Amino acid sequence: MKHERLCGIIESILFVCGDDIQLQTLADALGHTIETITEAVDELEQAYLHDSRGLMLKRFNDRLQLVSKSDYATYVERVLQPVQRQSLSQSALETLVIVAYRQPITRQEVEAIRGVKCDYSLQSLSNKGLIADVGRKETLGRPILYATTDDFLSHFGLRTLKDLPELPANFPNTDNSVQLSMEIEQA
Amino acid sequence: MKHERLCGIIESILFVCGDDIQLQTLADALGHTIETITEAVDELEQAYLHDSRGLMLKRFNDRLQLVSKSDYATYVERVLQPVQRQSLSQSALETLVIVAYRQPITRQEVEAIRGVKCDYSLQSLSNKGLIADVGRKETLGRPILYATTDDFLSHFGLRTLKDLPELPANFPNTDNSVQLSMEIEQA
Amino acid sequence: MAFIFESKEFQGPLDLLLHLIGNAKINIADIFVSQVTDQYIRIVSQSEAMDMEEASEFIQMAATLLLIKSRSILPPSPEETENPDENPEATLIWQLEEYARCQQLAAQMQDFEEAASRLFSKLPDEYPLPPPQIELEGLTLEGLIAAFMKMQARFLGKEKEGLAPNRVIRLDEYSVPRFMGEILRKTKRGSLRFTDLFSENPSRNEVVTLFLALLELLKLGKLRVSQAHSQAEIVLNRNNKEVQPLET
Repeated sequence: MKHERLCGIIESILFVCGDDIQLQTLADALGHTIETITEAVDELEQAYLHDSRGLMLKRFNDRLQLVSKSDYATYVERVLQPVQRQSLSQSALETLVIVAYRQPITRQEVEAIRGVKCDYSLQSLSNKGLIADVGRKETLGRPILYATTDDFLSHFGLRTLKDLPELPANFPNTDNSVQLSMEIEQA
Repeated sequence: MKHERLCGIIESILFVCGDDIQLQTLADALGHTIETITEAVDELEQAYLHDSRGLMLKRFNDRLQLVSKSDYATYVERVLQPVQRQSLSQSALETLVIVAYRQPITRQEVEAIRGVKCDYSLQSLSNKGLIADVGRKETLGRPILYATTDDFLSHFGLRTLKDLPELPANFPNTDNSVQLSMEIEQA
Repeated sequence: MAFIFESKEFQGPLDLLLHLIGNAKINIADIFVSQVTDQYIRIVSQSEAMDMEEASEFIQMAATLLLIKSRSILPPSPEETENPDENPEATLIWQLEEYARCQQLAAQMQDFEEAASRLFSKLPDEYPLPPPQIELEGLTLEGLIAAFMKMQARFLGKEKEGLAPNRVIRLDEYSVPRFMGEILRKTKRGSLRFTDLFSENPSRNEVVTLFLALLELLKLGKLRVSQAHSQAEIVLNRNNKEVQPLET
């Protein structure tokens, strides 16, 4: 290990914080470059692979969080009250998938694909912090554009959007869908 | 390590738990004897001694808690409480000049020179450790006397107060000001 | 076919159609040559206990299916363009395919969600922190001197304009000791009516200060006041028993 002490320090900080923390915050506070911090974090991640370690790193975008190892989750739940797991409803999940693959996207565009009103599921995803309003589309009515957040990545254990499951062939193109939905509505 | 996996499982449980936990609870949940659990915990404790680890065990009686390593406390503090950078406002600087050249000086005397209320800027300079309360003037109302601190010298790179630049001409004279302010009050 | 329809079981009309296609074991593209569309229309028309809010989307789809059915029976109208993108059959098939992929991805995402939910985090520690550290920046002697120069310029500017500092103005206007002296001077020659103390248009500040001065003189026993009755003028007189007047 090249950055032994730094690994220990980062582990200590992540432990106390509990929450996720930005790499930049660590770099600033510890007076290291992002590169050095990233190297140490990679080492730490590597060390956690060992069976004798009960922790692992959850990395998403430029964020970092210390979590318990998923392999040992059943043991954790044996000792502690079953930790509450919140999963998303089918309709929220469908809406989220569309936003994830077609971001930034408007409500109308999401609805064109799902064929149903999505105000409620967009609102609920927004309240959960999984998606956020990222601006307005420069078109008639200037509708709100939605995109996924860092919390979205964390909720699904993804490091970046590139880790999303590969898009099946012929996945709908949003622009087409809008056009389609207009036709459907006027049909 | 004899109990590698068990060490990892215990670490996982202690991490999620946060609080202290009884050895017996671990033994019951994991289906091991207290002796085996104790052996694993000893191994874990040993492993935490390494610099690359940021955690340590707090053991008391038959209880066990995972805590951050005290050696790294200063780094944790740096992240949780970053140093705040601030600069002084024009009014604070003016007040500071007056205190620096006319110390020890009362608030009334500073106000007589600046012609405006100075409670706020004196308070803020005092909070920043640049000036301090050094006693009371033996006059009506026994007002607080302010003077600059050693921090003041170090911030401005001065060795002693004698290193302050020579007083430019026409600097309002405190004695006069005091006299004026006294007149106001006693006229 | 016994099918009890509960709109809540389906995520909208596309979900129901896909369900029927799945039951019929056909390709999405074969929807119009199968019994699926008829089944759909029958299910929607037979279901009575449908919430209008949710039903509207199902009914709209039924209308689209009916339109498609009627088009297959009637000869195409002459105005109709031959753009395949604009015919409702192609549109619906495309939408169904889109939605089917979306459901497929949603299922994969559910697996991710499940896996991620096995990662437990920990609550932040209640960590005792020292008082916050403040680092002052931009503190230079030059800055200090500049502040001084600015202040001095302001000072000199005021003097040049002949403006006496505020404090001198206040001194001339109202002060309890000054008014005390004035009252004593005015009562030297004999009794004085209280109202005569005030200037023509006294400010609130003047009235209050004068009144305080009067009270102070009464307290010190330097003055007497008398009044014939409660509505009468208050008259002030020097207390002659007082040996040492304030002003000499």
